[in-house]
Parts: sequence; structure tokens; C-alpha cells
Amino acid sequence: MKPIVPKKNEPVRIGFYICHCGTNIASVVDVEAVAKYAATLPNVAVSRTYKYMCSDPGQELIQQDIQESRLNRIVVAACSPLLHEHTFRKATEAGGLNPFYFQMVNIREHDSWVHTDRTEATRKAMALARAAIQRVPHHKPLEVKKVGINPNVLIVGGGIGGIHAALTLANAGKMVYLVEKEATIGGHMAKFDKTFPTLDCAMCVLSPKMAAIGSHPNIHLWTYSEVAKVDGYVGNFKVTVRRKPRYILEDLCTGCQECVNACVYKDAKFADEFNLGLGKRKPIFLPFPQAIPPVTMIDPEVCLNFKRGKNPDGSHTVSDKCKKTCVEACGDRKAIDFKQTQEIKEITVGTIIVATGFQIFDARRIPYYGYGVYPNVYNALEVERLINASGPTEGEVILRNGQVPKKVAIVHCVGSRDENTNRWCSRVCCLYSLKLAHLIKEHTHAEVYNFYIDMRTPGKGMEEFYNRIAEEGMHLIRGRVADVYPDPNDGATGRLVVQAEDTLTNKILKIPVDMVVLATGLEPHPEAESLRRMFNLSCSSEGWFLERHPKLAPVNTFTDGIFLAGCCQGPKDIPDTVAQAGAAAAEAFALIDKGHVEQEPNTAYILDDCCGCKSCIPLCPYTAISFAEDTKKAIINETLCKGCGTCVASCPSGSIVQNLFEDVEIYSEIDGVLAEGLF
Amino acid sequence: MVALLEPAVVDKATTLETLLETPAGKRMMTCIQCGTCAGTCPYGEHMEFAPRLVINMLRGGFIDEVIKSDSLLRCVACYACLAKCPRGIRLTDVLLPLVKEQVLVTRTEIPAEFQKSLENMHRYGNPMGESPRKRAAWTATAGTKIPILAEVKRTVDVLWFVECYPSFYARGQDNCRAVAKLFQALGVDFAILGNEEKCAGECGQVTWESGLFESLAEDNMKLFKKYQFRRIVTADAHAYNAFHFRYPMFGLTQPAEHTTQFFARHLDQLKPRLTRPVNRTVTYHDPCCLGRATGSYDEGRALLQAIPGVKLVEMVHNRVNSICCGGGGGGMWLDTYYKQKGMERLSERRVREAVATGADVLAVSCPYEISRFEDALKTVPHDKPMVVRDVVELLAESLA
Amino acid sequence: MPKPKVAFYWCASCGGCEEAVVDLAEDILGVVEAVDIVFWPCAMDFKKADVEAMPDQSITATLLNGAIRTTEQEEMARLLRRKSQFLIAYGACAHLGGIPGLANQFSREQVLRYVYEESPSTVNETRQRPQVKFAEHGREVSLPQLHHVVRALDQVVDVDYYVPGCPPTPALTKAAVSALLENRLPPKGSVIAPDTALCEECPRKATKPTNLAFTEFKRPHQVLMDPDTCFLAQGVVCMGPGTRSGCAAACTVGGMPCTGCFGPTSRVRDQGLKMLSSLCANVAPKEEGDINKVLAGIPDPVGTFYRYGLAKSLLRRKVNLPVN
Amino acid sequence: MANATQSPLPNSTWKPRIVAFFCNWCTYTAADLAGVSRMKHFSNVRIIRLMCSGRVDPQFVLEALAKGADAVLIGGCHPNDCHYVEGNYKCLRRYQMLKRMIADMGIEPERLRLEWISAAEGEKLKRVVNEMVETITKLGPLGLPQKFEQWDREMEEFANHVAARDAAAGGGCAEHGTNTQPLETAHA
Repeated sequence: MKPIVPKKNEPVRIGFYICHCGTNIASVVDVEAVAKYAATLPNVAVSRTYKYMCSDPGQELIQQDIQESRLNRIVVAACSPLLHEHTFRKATEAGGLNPFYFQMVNIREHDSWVHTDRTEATRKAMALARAAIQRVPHHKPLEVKKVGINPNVLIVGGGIGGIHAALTLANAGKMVYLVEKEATIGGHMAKFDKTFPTLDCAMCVLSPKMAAIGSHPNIHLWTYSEVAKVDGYVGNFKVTVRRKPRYILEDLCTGCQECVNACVYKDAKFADEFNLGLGKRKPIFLPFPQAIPPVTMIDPEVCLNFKRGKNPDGSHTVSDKCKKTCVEACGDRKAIDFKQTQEIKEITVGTIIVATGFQIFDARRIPYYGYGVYPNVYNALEVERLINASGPTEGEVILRNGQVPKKVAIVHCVGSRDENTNRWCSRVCCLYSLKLAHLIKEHTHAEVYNFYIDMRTPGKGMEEFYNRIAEEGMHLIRGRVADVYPDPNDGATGRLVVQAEDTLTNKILKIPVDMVVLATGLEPHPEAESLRRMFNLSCSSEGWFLERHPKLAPVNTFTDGIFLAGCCQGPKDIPDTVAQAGAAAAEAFALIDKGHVEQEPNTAYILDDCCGCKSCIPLCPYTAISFAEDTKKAIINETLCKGCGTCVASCPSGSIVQNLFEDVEIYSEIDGVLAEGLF
Repeated sequence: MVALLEPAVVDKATTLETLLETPAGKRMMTCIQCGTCAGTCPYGEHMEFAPRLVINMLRGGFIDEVIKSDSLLRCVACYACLAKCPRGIRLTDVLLPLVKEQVLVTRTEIPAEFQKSLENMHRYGNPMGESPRKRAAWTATAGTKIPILAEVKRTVDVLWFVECYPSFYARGQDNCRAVAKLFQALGVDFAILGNEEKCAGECGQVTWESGLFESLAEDNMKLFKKYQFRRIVTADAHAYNAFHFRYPMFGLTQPAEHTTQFFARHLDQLKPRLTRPVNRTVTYHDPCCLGRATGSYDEGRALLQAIPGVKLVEMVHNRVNSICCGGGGGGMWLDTYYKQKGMERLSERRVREAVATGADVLAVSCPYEISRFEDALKTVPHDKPMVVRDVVELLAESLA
Repeated sequence: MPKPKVAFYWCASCGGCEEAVVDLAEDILGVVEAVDIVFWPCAMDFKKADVEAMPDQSITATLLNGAIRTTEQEEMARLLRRKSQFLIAYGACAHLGGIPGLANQFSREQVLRYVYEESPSTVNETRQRPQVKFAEHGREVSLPQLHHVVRALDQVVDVDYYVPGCPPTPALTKAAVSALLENRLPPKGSVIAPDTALCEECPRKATKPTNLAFTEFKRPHQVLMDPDTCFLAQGVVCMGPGTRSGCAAACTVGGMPCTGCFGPTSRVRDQGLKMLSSLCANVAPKEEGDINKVLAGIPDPVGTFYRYGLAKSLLRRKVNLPVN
Repeated sequence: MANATQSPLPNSTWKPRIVAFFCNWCTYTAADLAGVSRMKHFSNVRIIRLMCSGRVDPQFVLEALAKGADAVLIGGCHPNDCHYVEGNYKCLRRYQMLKRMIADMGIEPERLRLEWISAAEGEKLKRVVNEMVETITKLGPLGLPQKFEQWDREMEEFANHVAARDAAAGGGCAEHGTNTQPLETAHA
């Protein structure tokens, strides 16, 4: 069909459509009354109601009317424009009109879902409809701006989420930059021993993927690195990455670890981060055996060849005090470089996947559990390391005093479901607590007591898992632990008493145990706030990154081209993280594959009447406005303009216009919503 | 702790019937029955209806059964349940007093000692039944003139609310003299109510509306309205707690401070004057009404550490996890009753922990504790001598 | 063909506009040549009756200056509207309400009390006030009633054209008159001045930086102002960016900032708000307290932003004032 | 201005009319979230979507009041969270002065409110809307359109007076005296 271009003085003919949305709208708003009312308003040629406007027949209705009733403006009253504005613009276009001859009215999220009084809700719908009907005649035909998508992808975070997303995209032939803060990828999963509910070994499934990352031709793996700055927008992000010095040249190091053996420190004596301080390492070390990249690093805080303490700029000064036996050992590989400094990388990517993960709750915040006070109180992650065959104890569950615990208490909900710490349920604790109960019993044959509030085991195979562990003869006590203190009867052994009410028997239990395991919950990453700012994301009130829509856009963010994967969006287990990472990768791939994004043409432009007062120029955060020396007027660079309209509101002589948000359009909306008798 | 950060969540007219409609009551509807309250309750194992169950009985409409039982006489209002509650439910200062009220109303026989002290508070305005006319008698021994509000006839900065135990008990008066000495050292503009003063009536959260508390509170409020002062300072943690939480419901507008808080606020001026060393190992007991009730854990410790020579050691249970001396909630007058029921005296449990620290001073900041701990020390075996001192007394001792 | 008939009239204004007409200097003669002046109370002896006697529409154009403040002014405005083909609002007061419009911040009672009783220069023990009616020797004398609200001309009668300015410049006046004579008439309702803001013709424009951020506002009497630098760049409020050009930047050239007498451009509904928007958005601080410190440099926003435009602003008048 | 006859529904007793200007990224989305979470609140607020609180032209605010709104609510992203970096600061600066200005013009400052409401704060949106409706209900109507009509009545009355007088005097043509400008055109 040939596009309809309304002639200059052709009368405006509006088609008004109101959606029942099943009963979502119709049950609260009298849609028929609204349609009748709209029909009485100037320029309205067609006014209809329909069960589901967003359905195909609904959209065809619009196209048909455009052709048959020569409509040249469309107004749809339905859900939020953030949901379906695009759908209806397409329909308007399919009908042969410029898509921007359309205006949407939000009578679901802003009306039927939040009001109960039918009369009031109906009036509100009428007022909002009137506003749109008065606004739409002023609309102008606009061209969608198309911006190319840079095919490269930045993935922030090298946990299982980031790893999976990176491999998915790299295997599809896309160039991926994987930036990890730590010296190795693997994240929390690399620290786990086994995974619920299948009890398969975490590293056995993870390490092949890690290795694949390390060797993939399409992946730039930057560990021990941080994103420092993000500019630009979807399709074309300019990202600055800071690579911290590890004093080992990655491409020269073979990972042979001869340097480690040769270190002047004969035995490891420094707390080892990967094992949460339960083990020891040397100043030069490999984070853990399967680390990727398999490259050692030097800790300048303890290495003899460095002066103690940081310089103001965070760098370290070489002291040259050490015999440097490591350098000898490295020989002509020459991989050790004490002079290495931080390296700034600037890259351009089209899309970004944020997979920055979580941090475990710091159990010190609940003083009465004695974490950090009593040596035999551990958090769950520490116990994962104790159980892990490659951990500090080669998989033996032994206490700090070397003894094997005979009685172990596992405390659920530590830092979860608690107004004093974190309100949310961390979702994985019940299951990993059951897993740890099983593993501890397996390793030590100890009596294991699980203290829980509610046993939450949703998901495939989880309830069966619970059932299985229960059968193994765990003590499952329904009661939150209220106090942990040294056993008054024998303080010497470091035995602790765990005190709680068994709420199912109304008994107060005081159980002496050798080991207390705190099932610490999941918290937003400590740097979530700064990351959020950098990537211009939103956070939920708890501090998790906010998805664009909880159901319909779970991996999208409010910033186009940036996607979420894993626990940075909320607590979840490994299967869900991997699934979400796949989804994020797919979303990024979809954009890249399309090759361009369409940008809302809501940019601003300057009229010839501009007097060149320059008041607007400092207001633009994107320096899109400049002063043209020849014309002595301001000009807006359309490709830089993001369409916020701040300059428009500020132009003292009204000489700047914003497409889609022209003054006259807003005025007519104001007039419309204030219609008499509709309050 | 969240509960205490919230603004007033009930008003004085609240009853068990209306409770669930109030913000505090709505919180109770969110109880997840985790049992932390019962688990942490020092007498939990002696309660037929521990706090968790009380909430559920209330929600289920079976509260009468709870009222019939004497469970709640075992509540010493130590705030442990409230402090640890993951739902921030106002147990100690809202639900339990409301229930106790009913227990007292409906019970035929109430432990004599307890009954007597309640009567005394009612008739003489103090639990020990002393003559109100002797309330200010101690001032004679203060070694300095203690101004009486009725006489100064002007706005004073600090109204020092002395309270019963410090007024009438010999060991309490030690505390008074210490406070007076420090006030003088700091040049504080203060006055007391003298014989007009009545027990603040907090008496350990035992009663609610219509009860004894209201009559005492209203008597005191009359006085507060009569005189001009900028703040209330009291050495009695229980009185402080009452002024802090309950009295605003009766129209108290001036801020209230406990002596430890007041002196901690003036520590900069005080510190240079603390020159006489007190070479002792001290362990500090957090009074429930100060610590858990208002989150004020650091002031007492800060003062102790300001004293030259003092070595501060902590007991196993400290701060939010501290163990009550057993004097709150009427416990002060229920020792015999608890004994009959075969319940351990909490003061003894506490003193055992104090002794275990190897300290020679058990520092306190609530007048109940002096007598309770000194009693307990008589029965709890300890090879190394230990004395009980109020933080303020130690400060005064160090004052040159 | 007979010469076109022209009338001049004077409502609530200072008289400056009358001066402006005379300021045409010798050009006035040209005008007098070209037209018949049929009514000009301040220069020639005509009476209201003479006007009433004229047939409707018989005056080609009436240049009316001043705001409408009294019943008499309203009546004359209506009369002249009726008798004229073109009614031209001449000068800021007729155009926007002008300085008299600032009285819309006060009630009639407040104004009268101040002027006849409280102003420092007033001596009036008996608290006498002018009466609307006054009988003497059985004859009743009457005075015009003061309206509660000060109005621009087009808030009372239909206006064909506006000649802006306080007062309009000779150039503009000539342009207007000759447009009439040569019958080169712009669309009805036009303001006879360029539709761009003052900076366009301000010699100081070049010195305005592109990164202006206000850290304080100063008032002209508080600073020694640089004769060539943009006033805003010196932290002095200048209404230029929000005010129509056409005055050849008389004030800024003369060393004073623009106060806005030409009114807004055709694209702006409320001159004051637009200037407010622009100035405030360009304030440097981000914290509420600091922002207000800077904004405190504008002690009287209404007087600053609505020096001439209050009557024609969106609110027109202080909204909680009585009208009887 | 729409006249009552156009309304198909009976004009009920006065309820606050509040016009809200919400930024697309935070506050408008928060309003959507409130909807998705079914957080019931008063229906007196009419939301107009702008891309950024920086787009809120003070003219919009007073136009809304002049057209009959009893109050105006502006919603934007929290400081440092603006989708356009700093639009919300520009809004805040204008707002500070505008609040002073309307106070000088005899309008209670409570009738203009600026709130930072993030996309996650559906609950806050609900709270703010309800609070504001309650505040404005207490304040009562602003009713500028009615005020404007009331102000202009003095012209009508005088015109009638003149007409009567001229009629009495015989001459004059009364009908001319009475063609008062309708408020809207005089005002627009």
C-alpha cells in the first residue's frame, strides 16, 4: 500500500482505540464510556474498544481503519508506552502512516492497576485519552535514526555467568573482552567443592570452560583488571579498562611455578586469598592450581623486592633488597618484571554484559553468632574450601586446632530474612546447607544439626535432594539459632553451645558442638554502587541491579545495549545463572546480528530565530550544542543529542524545539488532563 | 536494631484487642515463628508460653490461654527477644507488657513481695515503701548544695531525675554523690525535684494503660509541665527507658539522657580532670534498658576507657548479647517466686561470667544491678575479690 | 484621497510614550503631513464627545499607550476600539501591563492606603482618600474608579498590533506608522519588532562565554561593571536573552542590563519564567543549600523577571488578593 | 478550557487535581512498577511523561496551575542517577527559585513538589502521591480559572454600567460596551 502523507491543510482525522486487556483494564475502567467520550472530542473520526489491542487482529484493526477511514493520527489507550508504544507505532506504520503520528495512553499501569473506584478510574482514563487526542494533531512525521552496532562485546565479571556468556558469544564468532577483577576467572563457583542437587564436582564442570576461555581466539581475557570508565551508548560504547600490575608478563609466563618454588621464602606464610585465609601462600604465587590464566603473580605488599606500603597513587616502589631467586628460576623466559605498572586499555564495544556477581554476607554483623570471635565458627564458603580436595586441608574437614569435629551445627538464614541485616531470602542457602551437611557427614561421620526457619527447596530435583539428605539422618531443627557461646562446662576444647528453640517441640535446645557453620546469605557486590553509576544502571532498593522488566525483560536494563547475568541481578543458583547468561548473550547477539539500533528521534534542534545567547551550551551533558562562529547562533549535533530536552526548557527565547516533546504538544496535554468534570 | 529506629508504633490507648491494628501489631502479623525470641530468652525454658508462642496465640485468638498462665511473670523485660527479632517485632516494650497487664488483672494471687512493691509504688511513689518526705534526705550527705527545682524558680539546663533506688538505698546514694560531684566538676546547671519526685514507674515494663504506670507517669508529667528545664538526666536506666519511649506518649517533649550518655557527651571536658588512676581490671555489664533497649553500648565503655589505669575486659555475653541481671519486668521483686519455681537467679548467671573474666571490678550503670550483683557475689564462689561499681562512681573516684 | 486619520491616547503610563512620539523630531512633521491627527489629548484640544461623534471605524489607527487601570481608561479603550480600524498597543504598558502592572502584587486597598496614608512623603492626618462621587452645591462630581486588576490593552479589547518598548524607539514608531501609511501590514496580532532576542543586536554578545555557570548574582549597584563584557558573564542579571530585540540594545550599550521592556518572543508564553528557567539551570552548585545561596542574589524574583510583564504573565496577579 | 457540559459524567464535589511531570527513566517507570505491583493509590494525579526532569519548563508548571490544577508534582531520578547525567540538577535549581516565586505570587509552596523517585521505588511513588493528595485536600482548591473569571467580572460590571448610563443618556450604542474579551483569548 502506498504511504499516506497527510497534506498540509488536510483535516486531522484521529483513530482512538481503547484496550480491555482482557479484564486487566475493562474490570476497573468503563472502556465503552471512554470510547463514547473520545468520539465526542474534536478531530476524532473513529473510536473503538477491543479486547487485546496488542494482538494481531487489534493491530490490523488500526491498519484497516487508516486505509478505510483515511485516518492520519492514531491514539491507543492500553498499557504503558514503555511496553507497547513500539508495537503500535509499527502498526501505525504498517497502516501507511508515519509511525510518529501515534500517541499512547497508559491506562493500565497508571490507572486500572492502581485504582479501585470505577468512576474515578474511568474519569482518569478519559482525561488521559483527551490529553493524547489534543496532543496528537501537533505530531510531525519523523525519521527513525539508525545507529550501527559495533560487533564486539564487553563482559564484566569472570564467574560462571560471565564465562558462559563469553563462550556463547565467542563461539558465535563475536569478539569478546572479558574483564575480571581478580587474578583468575572462576568466581565463587571455583571455590565450591560439589554442587547441589547433583553433587557433581564444581571444578570438574567449570575448569574445562575456564580453559576454553583462556585459549579462545575470539576472547581477550583481561584478569586483575577493572573497568574504569564507560562512555557512549548502545552500539558504540567507549570503555576504559585498567589492568593492574601483577609483575609477571602474561605472554611470557608458562605457569611452570618454578619461580614459586625458588622464592626466598622457603615456606608459604601469607594468608591465601583464594582459600579465605585458611591456607598460606608465598609472595609470588598462583591463585590456585587450575587458575586461568595459569600465570603467577607477585604480592608487592609482602615481596622483599618491594618497599612496604603503597605510594599515594597506589603503585609500589621496588626496593631491590631481594636476591631475586625467582628471576633466576624464570631464567631466559624473563617473565618477571618488578617494574611493571598499571596499563590503561581503551576499547569500543557495541554491547555490554554485566556479570559482577555477589559477595557473601559478613557474619560479624550478627555478633551473637561469634564469627571472628570463636575460631570454630566458620562461614559456609570457608567450609567449602575445607571440604575441597584442592583446599588448604586437602579435603579433610578439620578444625583450626587440627581436630576432626564430632558434632557440627549448620545455622541457616545468616544475614537473610532479617530486618536487622538483609530482608531477602538468599535462595541458595537451604540447599547448600543440606549439601554441606551431607559432605561434612561424608568426610567426618559427625552428627550434623541443621537449624532452619523454613526449608526452601524449590526447583528441579531440589525437593528430592532434601528428601535424600534427610534420609541420611541429619538433625533438622526448625528454629533460628539465638545464641552461640563457649561451652561453660569445658571452655578449653573450644567447644561451643548452640542455643535455639525447637519450635516444633517448644523446647529450648542447648547443643554442644565442635564446629558451627554459618549459612551466610548473598549480598550485592561491594562495588555494585560504583558499577551502577558507571554503567548507568538502576538498583533495586536492596542494591541488586534492576532488570528492565521482572518478567518480560529479565536480562535487559534501562540502558539499551547493557544486559545482566547472574547474581548481580539477585541471588540465584548456578543453573539459573548459566541460563540467564545464555539469555544475555542471546540479547547481545540479537542486537549485533541486526547490525543497527533505531534511536528514538526525540532529539532537539535550534530555530533560525536563535539569538546566540549561549545560555543552552553549558547545559548539555553531551556537548552536543556548540556556537557557530559564522551564523553567531547555537547549533545542535543531532548524533550527540540524547533528547533530554533540558536545553529546550531553558532557552529564554523559546528557540529550541524537541521532537516528540514540543512545547505545544505538552501544553495540549496539560490542557487535556485538566478537562472539567474528569476529576 | 530496627524496632527501636521506628517512630512511635503504638499509643497509650492501645490494648490487646486493638494491638494488631497498630503499626506495631502489623509487624507481629509478619512473625515467621523462627523462635529466636524464645531461644534467646534467659528464662525461655521455664515458660509455658515463650514469646514466639505468645505472638501466635495472639494472632490465632487464643491469647486468653496465655493470660491464664503465669508464664509472663517470668519475663524480666531484658529486650533480648526484641533485639534479635528478625522481623523487628516490639515484644519487650509493647506486646509483653500488654499481656502482663492482663495477667496481673486476672490473676487471683500475685507473689506477695511483688504485690507489696506495686502497692508501695502506688501509695508512696517508691517500691520500697519509704516515706516520700525522705526522698531528698540523701542531699544532706552530698557534700554540696543540691538545688531543688521548686526553690530555684527558673529554667535549668538539666533536670536530674534521681529515682527511687539512688534516693533511698545506701549504695544508691553513693551513685548520687558521684553524679553530684561530676555535675559540679563540669559546672552543669542542674536541679532535682526533691520530695515531689515519684518513681518514674517504668518498673520493668510490667503494666500498661489503666495501670500503675499511667498514674505515676501522669503525676510526674504534672511536675514536668510545672517547671522549666531543657533535658532530663537520670542515673536509672529503667527511668531513662521510660522517658525515652513511654513518656512521650504522655506529652514529654524534653530529651532524656542517661548519666553515662550525658557524661560521655561531655567526655572532652571531663577527661583532663580524670587524673587519679584506678588501676583495676574492669568488666562492663550492659544494662538492658540502656543497651538493647536504646542501642547505647559504647558510652559506658568510653567512660571506663577514659579512666587512667582501667583495663577493660569483656564477658562472653556482651552488648546486644548481654545477659540480664534479672531485675527488670518486676524481677526485682520476684526472686523468691523464681526460687520457688526452681529457676536460677540471672544475677548469679551473670556474675559467674564476670568472675570468669578475672576482672576485679564489675562495672554497671543501672541502680538495680548494684544490689543484685552484690547479692549474687555472696553466693557465687570466686577466689579473687570482685566489687560492683557504677561507672559514674568510678569516674568520680578518678576525679582529682 | 483623504489623509488617514490617526489618534493617540494615554492610559496608565508615565507619559514617556507621548514623549517617544514627539521624539520622532522632525520626522513628526512628516507624519503630520501624511495623516490627520483627530485625537491627542496631551497635545491637542479634542474632547471625548468629539470622538463619540465620529462614525465607528472612522479612525484609521489609534496608538494607545499605557495599561488599563481605571474605569475611564477602560471606557476610552472600548470607545477608541469601536472608532478605529486598527488599534495599536503602543509601548510596554499597553503591550504587557508594564511597570503599572507590578501593582498586581497588591490589592487596591493596599495601594490606596500606601499612597494616601503611609508613603513617607504623605501628610494626610485626616486620612482623606479621593472619592468616586462627590456632591458640591448640589452638583455631583465623579472620579474614575480604580480597577482591582491592572490589565494590558489586549486583556480589555481586541488589539491589532503591538509596538513594544519602554518607550518604543523612534525607529520602531516610524516603522509602525509607515507600515500603516504604505499599507504593508504584518499579520494581525504581530509585535512590530524582530522575533529574536536582544543578544542578537547586543555589542556585548561576543564576550559571553560558552561555559557560564553562576556562582553568585550581583545587582548593578553592587559592582563596578565592565563596559564591554556581557552582564551575565559579570553575574549581573540581564533579561536580554529572553527579551525581544529591536531597541538597538539601547540599555546594554548605555551601560545597564536589559530589564525586558520589549517582552518575550512569539514562541514564549511567559517571559519571566523562561528567564528564570535559563538563569537557574545555569547556576553552578548542586546542593540545595548552596543553590539557594546563589539564588538569594535575586532577592525579588517577581520584580526582576516580571518588571514589565506581570499583567501578561501566566498568573497575571498575586492570586490570593481580594477583588472587592 | 473544556466546559462542564462536555463531560459525560456528573461533576462531583471538589477533589484535588494534580498534574505530574515524570521523567521517562526513573519516576515514570516507578509509576509503572507501582502498577505492576498493584499498589493502590489516589487517582487524582495525572501523569505527563517527559524524557527528563530537566525538560520541565517552569511555564508547564504555571500553565497547569493556570488551567485549573491545584498542585504540580515533578518526579526525577535521584541525584547522580540522572539518565542524562545532570538533568535532575537543572530541574532542582529551577524548582528552588520557582517555589520562591509562586510563594511571592500568593500560592502555597506545598502546591509544588519535587521528588526523586527511582525506577525501583514504586512504594515511594505511592507514598508521595497519597501524601500530596492529602496535603492538597487540606489546602483546598487553588481554582485559578475561577479566580481569573472573578477578576474580570469588574470589567463586565462596568461595561453594563456604561451601557445603562448611555442608554439613560439616550445616545450611545449599549451593545458595544458589553463585548468583554473572554478570559482565555485575553489571557493566552
